[in-house]
Amino acid sequence: MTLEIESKEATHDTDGLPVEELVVNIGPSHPSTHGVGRVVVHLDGEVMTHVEPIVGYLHRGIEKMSENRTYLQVVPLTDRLDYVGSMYANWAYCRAVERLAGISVPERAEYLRVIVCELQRIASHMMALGSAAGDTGAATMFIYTFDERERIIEAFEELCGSRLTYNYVRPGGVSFDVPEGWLDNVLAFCAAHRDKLTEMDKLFFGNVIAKGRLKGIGVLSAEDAVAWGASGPVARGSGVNWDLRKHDTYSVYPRFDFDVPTGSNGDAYDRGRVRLFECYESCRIIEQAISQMTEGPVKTPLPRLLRPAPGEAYSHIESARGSLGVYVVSDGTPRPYRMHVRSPAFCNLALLKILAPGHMLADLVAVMGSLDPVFGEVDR
Amino acid sequence: MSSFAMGAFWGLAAGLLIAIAALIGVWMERKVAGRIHMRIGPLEAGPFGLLQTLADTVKLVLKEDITPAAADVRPFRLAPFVVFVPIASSLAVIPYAVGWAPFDISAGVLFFMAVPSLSVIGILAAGWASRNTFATIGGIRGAAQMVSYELPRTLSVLAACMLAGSISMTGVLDAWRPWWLIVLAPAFIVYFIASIAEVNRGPFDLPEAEAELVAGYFADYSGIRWAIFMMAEYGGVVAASLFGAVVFFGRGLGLGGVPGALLFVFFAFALTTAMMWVKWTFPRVRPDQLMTLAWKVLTPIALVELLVVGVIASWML
Amino acid sequence: MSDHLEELRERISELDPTIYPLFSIEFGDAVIAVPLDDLLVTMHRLRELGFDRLGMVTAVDRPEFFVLVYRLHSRALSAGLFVKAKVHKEDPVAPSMFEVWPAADWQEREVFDLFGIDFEGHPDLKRIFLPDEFEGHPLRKDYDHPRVIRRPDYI
Amino acid sequence: MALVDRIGTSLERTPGGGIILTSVDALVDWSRGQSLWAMPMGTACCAMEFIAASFSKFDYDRLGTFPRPDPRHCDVMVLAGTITEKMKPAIQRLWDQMPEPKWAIAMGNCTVSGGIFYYDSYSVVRGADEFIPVDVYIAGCPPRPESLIDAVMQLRELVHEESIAPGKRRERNTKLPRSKAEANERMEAMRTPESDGPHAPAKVVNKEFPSDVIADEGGEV
Repeated sequence: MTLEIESKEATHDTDGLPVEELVVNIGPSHPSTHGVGRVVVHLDGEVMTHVEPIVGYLHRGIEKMSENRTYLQVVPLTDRLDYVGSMYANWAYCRAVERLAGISVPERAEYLRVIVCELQRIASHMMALGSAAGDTGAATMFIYTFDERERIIEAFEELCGSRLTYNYVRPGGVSFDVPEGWLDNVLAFCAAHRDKLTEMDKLFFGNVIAKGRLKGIGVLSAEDAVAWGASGPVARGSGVNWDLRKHDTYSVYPRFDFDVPTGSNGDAYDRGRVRLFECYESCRIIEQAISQMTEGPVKTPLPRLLRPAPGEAYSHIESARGSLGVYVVSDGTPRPYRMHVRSPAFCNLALLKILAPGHMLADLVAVMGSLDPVFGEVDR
Repeated sequence: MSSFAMGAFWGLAAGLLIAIAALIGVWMERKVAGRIHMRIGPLEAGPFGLLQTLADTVKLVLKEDITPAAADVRPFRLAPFVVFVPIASSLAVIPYAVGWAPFDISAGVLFFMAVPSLSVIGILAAGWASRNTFATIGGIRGAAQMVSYELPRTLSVLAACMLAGSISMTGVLDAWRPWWLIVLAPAFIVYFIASIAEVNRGPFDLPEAEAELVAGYFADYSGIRWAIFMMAEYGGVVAASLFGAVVFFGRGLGLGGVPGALLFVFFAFALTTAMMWVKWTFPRVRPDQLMTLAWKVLTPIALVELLVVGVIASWML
Repeated sequence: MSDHLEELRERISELDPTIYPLFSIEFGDAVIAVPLDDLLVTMHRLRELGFDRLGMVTAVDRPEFFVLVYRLHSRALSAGLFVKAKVHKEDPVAPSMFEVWPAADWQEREVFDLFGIDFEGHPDLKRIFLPDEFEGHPLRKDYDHPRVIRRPDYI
Repeated sequence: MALVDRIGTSLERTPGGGIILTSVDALVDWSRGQSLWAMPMGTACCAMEFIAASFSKFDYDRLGTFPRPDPRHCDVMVLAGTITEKMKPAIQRLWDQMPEPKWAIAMGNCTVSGGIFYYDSYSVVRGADEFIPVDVYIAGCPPRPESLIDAVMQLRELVHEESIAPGKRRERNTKLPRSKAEANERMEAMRTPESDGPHAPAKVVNKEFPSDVIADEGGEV
């Protein structure tokens, strides 16, 4: 893959002077591409006329690799997919394997999965909000959100010993029960987190410059959101009320009372704001889950080698970025015949080329930040 | 000949001053940013990390000085100095003591307003000569921004000059009265915002917007030349703060002697800190919003202020 | 679970009898197996039935043929549905779904990249993940490259 | 750089110049070690820990290290995350764009050896030192931010061994080929499956699964 971009032929303006289109290559290593994304932008003055996102700089072939690993050995690979929200990929994969092999999950494990995934949602949204704000120049907001994320990471470290790649949700349950006092810490975090969210709302979303930068930028209509397969906060920012936790419910989510925040304008501001409000809802879910939880086992004993009958299973959950699906095909051997990940970030990022043109170069980073791509998951 | 020697001496002195100002400015910036970010900032090099900037400078001076193969060599190499020299020379007209400035000319205010603007040529040259799309966009943005903000900035200072009836720095200082603080408050706000834009700092740091343009017009500069750009930026911050303290705060509320000097330093430091605070708190504006702010908000405010001050001046004097 | 699928089968047969014979329930999921030639027509019809969201496009490399797998969702019917079609190995060409759901854009490019299945009617079919000069299609079972180091079989 | 080299060389040749040289070296090495600005080459998971290291809780700005996204202003490239074949030319170019003297830290298993993606992956580069001379390696998947701070301190010790005189410069610990011909030769050795090179494919043994570990599908699973 060459890094060069082909030069365009010069056209002539009304005075007969040659005009060359300015082609700017952003990435694959650029501070605001959230990793290794690359965008080739054609500029007319400061206005973008054509935007082409190029992905694949982190394509590691996880789907191929999992064909040569046993069902349990694939779980660590799923950690590395969406490295901002590892718990989701763990869970989506484990649900698919559980469906495939007919494994039942203890109730306490389901509650624990819900709690860690909602914590993960807060952590992931904090990262998304912070980096989107950092892209528009508000470095302090990034630091504040990251500090909140750091608290959740600490809690996860206490729970499963790792800061980023947890391998916590396993087929048949979760790897460990919670340490003593952990749930109280989580409750305390939730209580404190609400105030922080309000502060962030004032700091960034109440700021006149931030409003000017984000309102009306990258407007996605509800029809486009559905047709282009957008999900998660990107779709909900456009007013598409579609949340798998509510509308294709799974696990113990029907037992909780929570709202699905939606935006109305479908612009970068609404997408960001939806993420912020989802954090409040996640706090509500965590508090309800902790109060409903009962004692019990946290994992079903499994044989050392899972060998599901030939068949296939698809499972999707609502991750922080949208509906994350895992499709597993078994052929009766201890290894998956095929594993495919339907990645929400991948589908959402495809929208960049219809959202960005017409705006200024400075808005590209705002639009991209509001789509919240994580390239581990985009490229897989 | 002697005037040449004097010029060389004061030039050297201003260069030294701006270098020291930049050294302290960068250290302060990192410490202030650290405090805003709930962290400590440089700590290991010297007490409180005070020697951090010294280490950075020595390192940068000894770093490889790259000129990209595609660059237009002569403008590329000269651009940092074209940016630096006007800003350094602007420090010469500031009255550091009552009734005394290193280069006390009758049109000191005009000099301070006009000469630093020359650095826009350097920015444009740096952006263009790098042959780098980011740098080109940054250079063009920088030129547009600096030219636009020249107007509200000068108009706001003109209000003070009208009250003083002089465009000499020492003249303005002599005429300063405490009630100016109230009359000139809108002009000061315009001056403060326009100064931030003039020295290309956040939230108006569009020419070097990190998130979009990586480093803008100096994206391809390394080592000493980049250090000169940074020195020019911090020199500009310090110069704008000192000038603001003189014109709008009467160099320490018009007090003479040590208390006045201390208050002068305090005001200048407060303005510098405020600039850093603003940079690290606000998001960056967009180029069109930047222009809107300059032409549709700041310039009218400055003009109205000028009108009001004109009425007051004719009535008071 | 299966009650819900039966209900879906009923509703689909009510709405469009031509799709009904293709409907089956496999591994607890509603599946429609479509001949490749009818794929585009069926997809248009399914979209009219209310399956407004294309969730996933992928393929599976079976020994004799490729299976194209589409996952559709409907908010109106609150249901998910698999659509499967066999693609020949010798001449892997399939119709593009871009005109039905633009969501197929990148996902079909991904299938093209990793399986080498051509999508007719796709506006911009080229490799998406791998560099343009990459040889072969790695997710095929017979893909082999000296650069790949096989994992030793420890289990 | 050339001027500094020349000064260093002439100081080394001058009798008694060694005294000046060592004092200058002490100052230069101190300043270089105190201000190792990092080029964040964050490609994957480790980038998160890299960000964490520069933010409130860990704050490696205390050591004078802070991230600057522009390669021209940086001293040390922190390779954080998996490197793919597609990404390799971009990293190579950014490395070439960095001014001398420059160092590299390989953060995380993927940049050390390919890590979890060593086997079976058709697109992952097995270790950043295939194309960049790495000075400090940090193990971990991903390493903790403290490890990165430790790596910066280790790198500082390496920097303190440097000199401005080319003759006294520290030998770069690199397995990289010195010439293009050598590089091609190595590439060829890597390609042939029979070679005994380090990247030769492992022998695949098809053994039967022991019966006692096979899941009983009709059981309690």
